[in-house]
Amino acid sequence: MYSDKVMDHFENPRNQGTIEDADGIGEVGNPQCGDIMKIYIKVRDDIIEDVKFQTFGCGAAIASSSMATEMIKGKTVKEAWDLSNKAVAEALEGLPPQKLHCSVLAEEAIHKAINDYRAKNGLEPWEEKGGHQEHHH
Amino acid sequence: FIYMDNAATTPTRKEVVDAMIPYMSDNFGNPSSLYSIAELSAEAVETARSQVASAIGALPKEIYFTSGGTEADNWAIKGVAFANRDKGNHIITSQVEHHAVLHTTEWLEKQGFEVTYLPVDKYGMVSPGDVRDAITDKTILITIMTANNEIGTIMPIAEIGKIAREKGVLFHTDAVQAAGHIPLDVSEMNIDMLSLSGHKFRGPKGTGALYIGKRVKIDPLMHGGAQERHRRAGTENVPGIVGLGKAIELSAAEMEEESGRISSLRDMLIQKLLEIPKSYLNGHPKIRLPNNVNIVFEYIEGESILLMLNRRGICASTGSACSSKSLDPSHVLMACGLPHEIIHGSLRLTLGHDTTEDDIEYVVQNIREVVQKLRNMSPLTPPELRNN
Amino acid sequence: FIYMDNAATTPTRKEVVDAMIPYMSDNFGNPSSLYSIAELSAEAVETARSQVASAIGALPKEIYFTSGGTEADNWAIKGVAFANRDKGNHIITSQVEHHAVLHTTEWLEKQGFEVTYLPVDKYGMVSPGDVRDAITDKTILITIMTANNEIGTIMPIAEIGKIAREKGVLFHTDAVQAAGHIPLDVSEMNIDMLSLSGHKFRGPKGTGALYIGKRVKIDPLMHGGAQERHRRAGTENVPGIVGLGKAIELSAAEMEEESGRISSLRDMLIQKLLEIPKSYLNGHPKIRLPNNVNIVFEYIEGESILLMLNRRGICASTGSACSSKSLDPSHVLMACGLPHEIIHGSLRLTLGHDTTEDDIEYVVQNIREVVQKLRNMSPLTPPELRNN
Ligand SMILES: Cc1ncc(COP(=O)(O)O)c(C=O)c1O
Ligand SMILES: Cc1ncc(COP(=O)(O)O)c(C=O)c1O
Ligand code: FES
Ligand code: FES
Repeated sequence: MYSDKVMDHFENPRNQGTIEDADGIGEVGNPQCGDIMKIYIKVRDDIIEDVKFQTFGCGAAIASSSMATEMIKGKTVKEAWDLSNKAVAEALEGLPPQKLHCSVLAEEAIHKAINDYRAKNGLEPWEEKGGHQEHHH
Repeated sequence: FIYMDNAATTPTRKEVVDAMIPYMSDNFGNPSSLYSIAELSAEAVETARSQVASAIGALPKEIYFTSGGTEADNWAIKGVAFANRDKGNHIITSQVEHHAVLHTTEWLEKQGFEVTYLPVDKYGMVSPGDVRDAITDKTILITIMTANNEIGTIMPIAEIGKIAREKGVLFHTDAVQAAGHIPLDVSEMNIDMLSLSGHKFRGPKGTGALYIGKRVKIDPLMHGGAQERHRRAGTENVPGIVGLGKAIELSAAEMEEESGRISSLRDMLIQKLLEIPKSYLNGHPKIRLPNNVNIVFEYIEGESILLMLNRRGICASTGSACSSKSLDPSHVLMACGLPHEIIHGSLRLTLGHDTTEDDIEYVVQNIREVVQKLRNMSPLTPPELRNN
Repeated sequence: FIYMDNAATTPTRKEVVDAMIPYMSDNFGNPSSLYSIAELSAEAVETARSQVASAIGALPKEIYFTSGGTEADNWAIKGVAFANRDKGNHIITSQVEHHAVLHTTEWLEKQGFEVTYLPVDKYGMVSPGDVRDAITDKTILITIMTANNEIGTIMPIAEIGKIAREKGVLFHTDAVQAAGHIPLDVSEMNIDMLSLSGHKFRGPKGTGALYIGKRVKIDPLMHGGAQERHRRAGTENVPGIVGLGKAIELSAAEMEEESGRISSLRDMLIQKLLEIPKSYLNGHPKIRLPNNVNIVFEYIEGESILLMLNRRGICASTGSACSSKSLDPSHVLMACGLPHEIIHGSLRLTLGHDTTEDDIEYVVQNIREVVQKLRNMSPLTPPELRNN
């Protein structure tokens, strides 16, 4: 059902954990849906210097968190913001259709973390897409 | 690999396969035909009918072969509903039935029937008193499963049968998880109809049977030829029927020994898994199928447990929404009153003929590791349960 | 023995049995499960789906597995009836359909549907013009078989499909006798639903499929689990499905050669049997299944012919009431306008893969003798046909 890439990120998740003095934290989902994703970012000079995640969810949710954190590490905040769930799913060599929404979670958690960082630094939050599209738990 | 999902399906046992093969390419006649080779098929079907009948205390002529448990459930419920519409339009069932029952009654609701879905207690048990109270003068059918497929709880079907008989209402039981595993007797238990499925007791997939007692008025679900005494049309799946008969005969003969052995392995597994902190048993602690373990681990999600166990060669199942195509969490665990987030961490392990004590050790060890690994990853896990 | 009843059922071919065996005790996983061994089952089911699809010009996702031809027919007809009740309640079929269709539509009549049973010509052929004329604004389904199981007549289904499509009415065809034997293409022929059955083309008994095109709105017949994309519940009969796929793939590949060979044996058999005085061919002389011979011998009765042939090692079938459990003479031969007493003397011989020219000789010789023997016994036989 899952690609080898998904299974690799699932079994050996990259960037799993927390950042004590994070510059931004984003949390999405809720336990009732069976998925919660929390992203921690450390930003220096507009660069995502470090990123960690915690996820309660299925294989796709965990693998998406892992892949998404890898993809934004070392990128500018704007580049991180522009990471789409589609890109995450593609990097994972595809997700089953009923699991696409799990990669949306990653995109949303990153947006939340970035806006948290912006808010803490007195910046206008960027406009989030809002809501869990295709998320029909 | 270690297969602990025997409630989903079982391997077809060798004796059964051996019994089936001769009816594929050699004694392949259509039992309805007149010539000698067809008589061999017809006799084989009748032997299987007796085997099924004697396993559940029925008469051979009360057994009808189907394509599985789903067909048996659909037939019993729709067949009685349509044939007894003049008597009433009310059906009683429970919230923890298999979808083969629930989606059937939901469809019947669209056709103008009224259905009562009885609640269950925290162990998933239906109360006979609730059944009695739900009966009205419009009630034409009570359908309550013998044992639950997710949590293993065994229902008080003898009591329910007694009530149904007293009130003159037909009683169907979905015994798909029970048949071949625990003793059943349709006459002692006042059961009017009983569904079973071959692949749940090491028989072939795509085979099942419906017991229909003599007082039942029922329409066919499969209209067509005169097979099964005009009640279930379609050329008989002779090898499948032979396999079903053989499997249930062997299961009945071995039941006592096998269920003793398996239930002590089950108890060992339950005890060791409950040593993991924040884990709870689902289903009734005692009145449960010999092979069923259903346990919840807080803070983690079932599909990810399954995937990690699979990498370690362990096959299991969960009630988590994330693992189901419909993305709905288990309706059974919901009916037991568990909150969503707990349901997500449920794991079902169903033991089988091949399960050994070593398997139990291996599985416990791996579940411990996997649970810890996932708890380390989860944002919900309290600090004292993390080790990272 | 010489088996000439391939329309009743066929032996499962060796390649098919060999393909099935690995999915019984080894790769036995439930295709709905998450672990690796279950993926093997799921993949095997998808391979079979493609095999069936490509044999009839459909897409894999339009193929749904069933427990046989009867289930496919029941599902197509009841499923469309219940799902389209808001659009209308009229169904068109023919008088010569299999009972899997006719008893289904009769049951639907009890549920408030109206059914037109089109007559046929003396060859058992439905006229496309009659179909067109029968369509009303309440018509929700046309169901006409591809080829008749008793007399082998092949229906003008491409024309009927065209009419149905023009009028916007769904068209189902029972291709149980045709699939695997003659070319079929659901898109060229404008077929919306097509039933087929594995055991009619050397596949396993208890397996079948329903093709459902994209414009079809249909209720399930089997409610329950999420199998078959939520449309046909029940744990998949994986070995059976694998066998069905293999059998149809092989049949499609061999069809041209096989049907050429078999139809010349058929013509040889027809020609020689018609040399017996007062014998007539039933069904269309040309537009008939490659393997079907249906012939009437005046003055004698079918069951006795069969019994005598059986003693000589020949397996065949008849439309005589005496051989059927219901004691009704063939509704097909009746619809063709044959008088009762003629119908009683009908004999169906359906050739198969194993039929040889020697078999034809042997069968003709024996039928000659049996017919003479029975005619000598019959009070109806005119003196010039007796030799005693
Ligand atoms: C309790 C119960 N009822 C019905 C069924 C349906 O049986 P089958 O899948 O053999 O059609 C199952 C198993 O899937 C079951 O566990
Ligand atoms: C034309 C036709 N339709 C339907 C069926 C029913 O198929 P099955 O017996 O495989 O259910 C048959 C064969 O018995 C048939 O010949
Ligand atoms: S987290 Fe529930 S489906 Fe992925
Ligand atoms: S003569 Fe005996 S059944 Fe017809």
